[in-house]
Amino acid sequence: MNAETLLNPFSLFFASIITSNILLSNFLGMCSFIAISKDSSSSNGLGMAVTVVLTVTTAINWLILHHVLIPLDLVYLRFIVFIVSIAAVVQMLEMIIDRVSQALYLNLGIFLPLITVNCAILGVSLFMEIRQYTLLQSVIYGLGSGLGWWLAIMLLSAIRKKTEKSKVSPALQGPGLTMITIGFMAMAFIGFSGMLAVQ
Amino acid sequence: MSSPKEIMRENLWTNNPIFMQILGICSALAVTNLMINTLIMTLGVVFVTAMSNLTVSLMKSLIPRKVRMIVQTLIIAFYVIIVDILLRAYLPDISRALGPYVGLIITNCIIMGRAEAFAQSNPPVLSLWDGVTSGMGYMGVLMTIAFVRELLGFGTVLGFPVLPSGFEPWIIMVTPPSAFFLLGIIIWIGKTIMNKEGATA
Amino acid sequence: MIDQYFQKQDVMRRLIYALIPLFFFAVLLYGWSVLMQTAVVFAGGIATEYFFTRQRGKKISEAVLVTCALYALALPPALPLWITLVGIVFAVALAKEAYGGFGRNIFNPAIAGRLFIFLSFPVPYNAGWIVPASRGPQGFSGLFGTAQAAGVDTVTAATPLALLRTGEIPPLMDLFLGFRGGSSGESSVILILLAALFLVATKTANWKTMVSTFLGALTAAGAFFFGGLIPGLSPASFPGFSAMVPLAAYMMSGSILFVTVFMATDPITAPNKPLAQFIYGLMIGGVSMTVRTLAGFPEGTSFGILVANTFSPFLDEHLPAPKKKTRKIHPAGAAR
Amino acid sequence: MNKQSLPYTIGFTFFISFLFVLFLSFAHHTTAPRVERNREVTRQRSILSALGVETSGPDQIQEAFREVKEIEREGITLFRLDDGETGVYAKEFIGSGVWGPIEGVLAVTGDLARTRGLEIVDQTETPGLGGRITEGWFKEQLRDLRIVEGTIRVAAPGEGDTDKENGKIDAITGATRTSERMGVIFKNELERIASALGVEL
Repeated sequence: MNAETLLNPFSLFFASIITSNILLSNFLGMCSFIAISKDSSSSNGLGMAVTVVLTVTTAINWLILHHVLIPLDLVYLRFIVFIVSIAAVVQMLEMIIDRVSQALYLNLGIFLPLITVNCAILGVSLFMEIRQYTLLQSVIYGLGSGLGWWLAIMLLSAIRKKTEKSKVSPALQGPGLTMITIGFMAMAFIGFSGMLAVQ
Repeated sequence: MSSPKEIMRENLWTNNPIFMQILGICSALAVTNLMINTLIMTLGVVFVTAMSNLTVSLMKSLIPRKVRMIVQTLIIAFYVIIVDILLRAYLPDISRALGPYVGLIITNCIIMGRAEAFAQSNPPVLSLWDGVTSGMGYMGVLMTIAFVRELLGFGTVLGFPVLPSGFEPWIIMVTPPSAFFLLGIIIWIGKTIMNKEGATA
Repeated sequence: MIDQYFQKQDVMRRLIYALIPLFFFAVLLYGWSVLMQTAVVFAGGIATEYFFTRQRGKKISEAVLVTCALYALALPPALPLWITLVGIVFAVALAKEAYGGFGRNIFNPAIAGRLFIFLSFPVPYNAGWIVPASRGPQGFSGLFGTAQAAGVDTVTAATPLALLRTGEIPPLMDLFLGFRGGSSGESSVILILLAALFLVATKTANWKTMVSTFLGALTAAGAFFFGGLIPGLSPASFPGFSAMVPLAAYMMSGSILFVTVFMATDPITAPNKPLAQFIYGLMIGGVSMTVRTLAGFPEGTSFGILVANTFSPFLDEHLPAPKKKTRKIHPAGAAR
Repeated sequence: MNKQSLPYTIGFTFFISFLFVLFLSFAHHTTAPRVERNREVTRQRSILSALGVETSGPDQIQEAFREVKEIEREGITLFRLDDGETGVYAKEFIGSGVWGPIEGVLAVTGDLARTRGLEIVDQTETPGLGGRITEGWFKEQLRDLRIVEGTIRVAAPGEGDTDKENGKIDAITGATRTSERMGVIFKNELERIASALGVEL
C-alpha cells in the first residue's frame, strides 16, 4: 500500500513546511536549532544550508534505497548508509561552494559541518523510507522540510533576540525559555492541521 | 581522574546532558507521549552510549586520527542497527510505534559527545560506566516528561489506569507542544534547585 | 521610571474601563456562570502573578488584571471552573512570567491560556456554550440567562458559527446587539465598537492595527465565501448584493471583532514598526479566518493571534523602518 | 607501524566496516524470519479481527488465517472467509484522515447486505478525539451493521449506536472532521468492494 495516491505534490510541499513542520511537530533538528538560533544572520545561513542539504540528500538516499539497498536486500543497513551518504554530500557541497564563491562559503559553507549531525537530515531520509514516497515526493518533502526548518529557525532567532533583553529568571535563561517559546510556536501552528496532512 | 561515583553524580545531575547542554533531545522528545515507548527508546540510548563508549575506548589506540569521527559514527550506527534489529524481532509493536526515531539515535549528540569527550581519553570500564550514567541522566529527564504526559494525557502510568474514571484527559499532553513546555519547565525547576545548591555550597 | 510605571497603569486601566460594559452585558446574558468564571480567573491569575513577582521582589502589575479580564470574557460561559483555573495559571505562569513578567512576553497571555485549554479539553470546551438571554417582544427573557432563569441545568447552545455551518443565518440584528451564543464577552458588536472608539479616542490602542486586522479578516472571509469554501454557505444561493448578509454574519460571528479590538492591538506582543504592524494585523485577520474556514477547529482567532505573535519579532527585525521619527515608539511600544 | 599513514587508515576503515557489516548481516539473517513472521501476524490479526474471528497469540492467528483465501478481482485484493452463506470479504484500505492517512481493514458479507467488522491498522488522528476510531466501541458499531442505501451514515456524536439495522453509526464527540472522513472512507471502500465482487450496492 502506498501513500502516493493520497498526496499531490502541492499539498505535500505546504504540509511539510507548515502543518507537519519537521521541527515543530517532529522535534527534529533541535540541537543545532538551539545552538545557532541566537543571531539571525547565522540562523539564515544555517537554514539555507539545511534546505540545500535536505533536498539533495533526500534524493540521493532515495536513489540508494531503491536502486541499491532494496535490490540487494540490505535495507537493514540503511542507517549506516544514509548517514555516510549525508556526510559525503555535505563534504562535497562544502568543497564545491569553497571553489565557486568565497562569499557563499562564508554565508553557507561554514555551517555545513554542523549539518551532518543535524537529526532533521537523517530524519527526513528515514521518514521518506517509512512513508514510501516516490522520488518526486521525496525531493518535494526534503525541500519543504528544509524551508519549514528555515522558517522556524528565523522566527525563533528573532524572538530570542527580543527575549535576550529581558530579565528572565537565570534558571530559564537560554535553552529553558527557548523550549517554552518553541512550545508556543508549535501550539500556534497546530491551527493549520486538518487543512493539509502529510504522512 | 574522576571516581565512578563522581562520574555518576555529574552525569545524572550536575552535568546532566539535557539540563546543562540540551543535547540529544531531538531523537527522543517525539516519543515521550507514552512511558513504555520512552523507556524502550531511552534504554536503547543507554545501551548505545555505553557500548559505543566502551568500543571507542578499547579501540582508541588503533583509530587513525583522520577518520576518527567517521569510525565513531560507524560504531554508533552499528549499535543502533543492533537495537533496531532486536526491536523488530522481539518487540514489533514498539518498533512500529517508535518508527524512524530509533534510527535517529545515531544523531543523538550525547553519544558522539561522550565518545569524544570521555571515551577517547579514559580506560574502557570507566568509559562504559560513563556511558551508562550519561544515558541514565538522559533517561531520567525524558521519563519524567513521559510520566507527566501519559498521566495527564491518558490517565495512565505505563499503561495502567491510575486516575478515577471521571478524569478528563488533557489532550494537549499527547500533542507536540506539551513536550516542549514540560522540558522547559523541568529545566526551569531543575536549574533553580541547582542554583540554590550552588549558592549554599 | 515612576512616570513610565504610572503611564503603563493608565493604559491598563483604560482597557479595563473599556471592558466593563462587555462584562455587564455578559452577566445579563449568562448570569451567575459569568460571575463565577470571572471570580475564579481573577483569583487564579493574581495568585499566580503574586507567586512569581514575590520572588522577584516586585509588585503585581495591573496588566495581569487586563489579562484576566480578557481571558474571562473569551471563555465559554459554562466551562467547568477547574478548566478555567488551569488556563489562567498557564497563561500567567508560562506565557508571561517565564518571559520575565510585564512588558516582556512574546505571546498574548490571555490568548495562550484560552488556546491551551481549548486544545486540552475540546469536549468540555465545546459543551460550554449555553443559551443566552434573548431579545423578545416582552423585553429580555430571563435577566440572568435563560437557562438559569428557567431552572434548567446548563443547556448547550449552538454558536452562530455552528449555525452558519448548517447554512442557517442568525438574524443580523441579534448578532449586532449581541443576543447570541458564544464566549461570554465576544457577542455584542455594538459594545465592542463603542469600546474601540473609546480606546482609539484615548490613544490607548492603535487604530491602524484594528483596521488592518479587520481588512485581513474581511478579505480572507470574502475570498473563502466567493470561492465557495465556507461549509454551509454557497455563494450561488446569495446572488448579487444579498451576499453581504452571510458575509456580515460570518464577520460578526465568533470572536474576530473582540480579538481585533482587544488582542491585536496589545502593544507588547505587536511589532513596533508601522509596516510590520500593518502586516501583523493582516496576518491575524487572515490566519484567523483561514483556520476558522479550512481547518478542523470551530474558531480560528486564537491561532491567528498566536501565529502573528510568533512572526511579530521577525517582522520587526526584517522590515524596513520608516525614514524618520521612529524613536518615539521604541521601548516595546508600551508607552502608547 | 605508522597508525597515521594512508594505507593503514584506508585498511583500518575497510576492515572495521567489513567487520561491522558482517556482524550486522549475521544478526539480520538470524532474526529475519522472526521479523517477517511478526509482520505477517500483525497483518493477519487485523484482517481476522475485521472478519470477526477471535484470536489470541501468533500461533492461533496463523492457524485461523489458513481458512482465509486471498483473491484478486479487478485489481483489488480481497480476503474471503467462507461462512456457509455468501462468504465474508475483507479489504485493506488506506484513506485520508485529518492529520494523515488512516489505514485499516473493512469486512462485509458477500451480498453486501451487512458490514462484518472494522479494524484500524494505523492512524495519526488527534489523540483522544479522532484517535478514538481505534477504540472498541467505535469499531463495534460496524459489527454486522446493515448497509442501508449502499452506505454507512456517520450520524450525530454519541457513544456508540447499538441499532444494527439502521445503517448508522455514531460519530465521535468533538471529532467531527475525522468522523466525516471515516464516512467518506466507508463509502469509497464499499463501492470498491461492490465493483470487485460485481454486486449491486
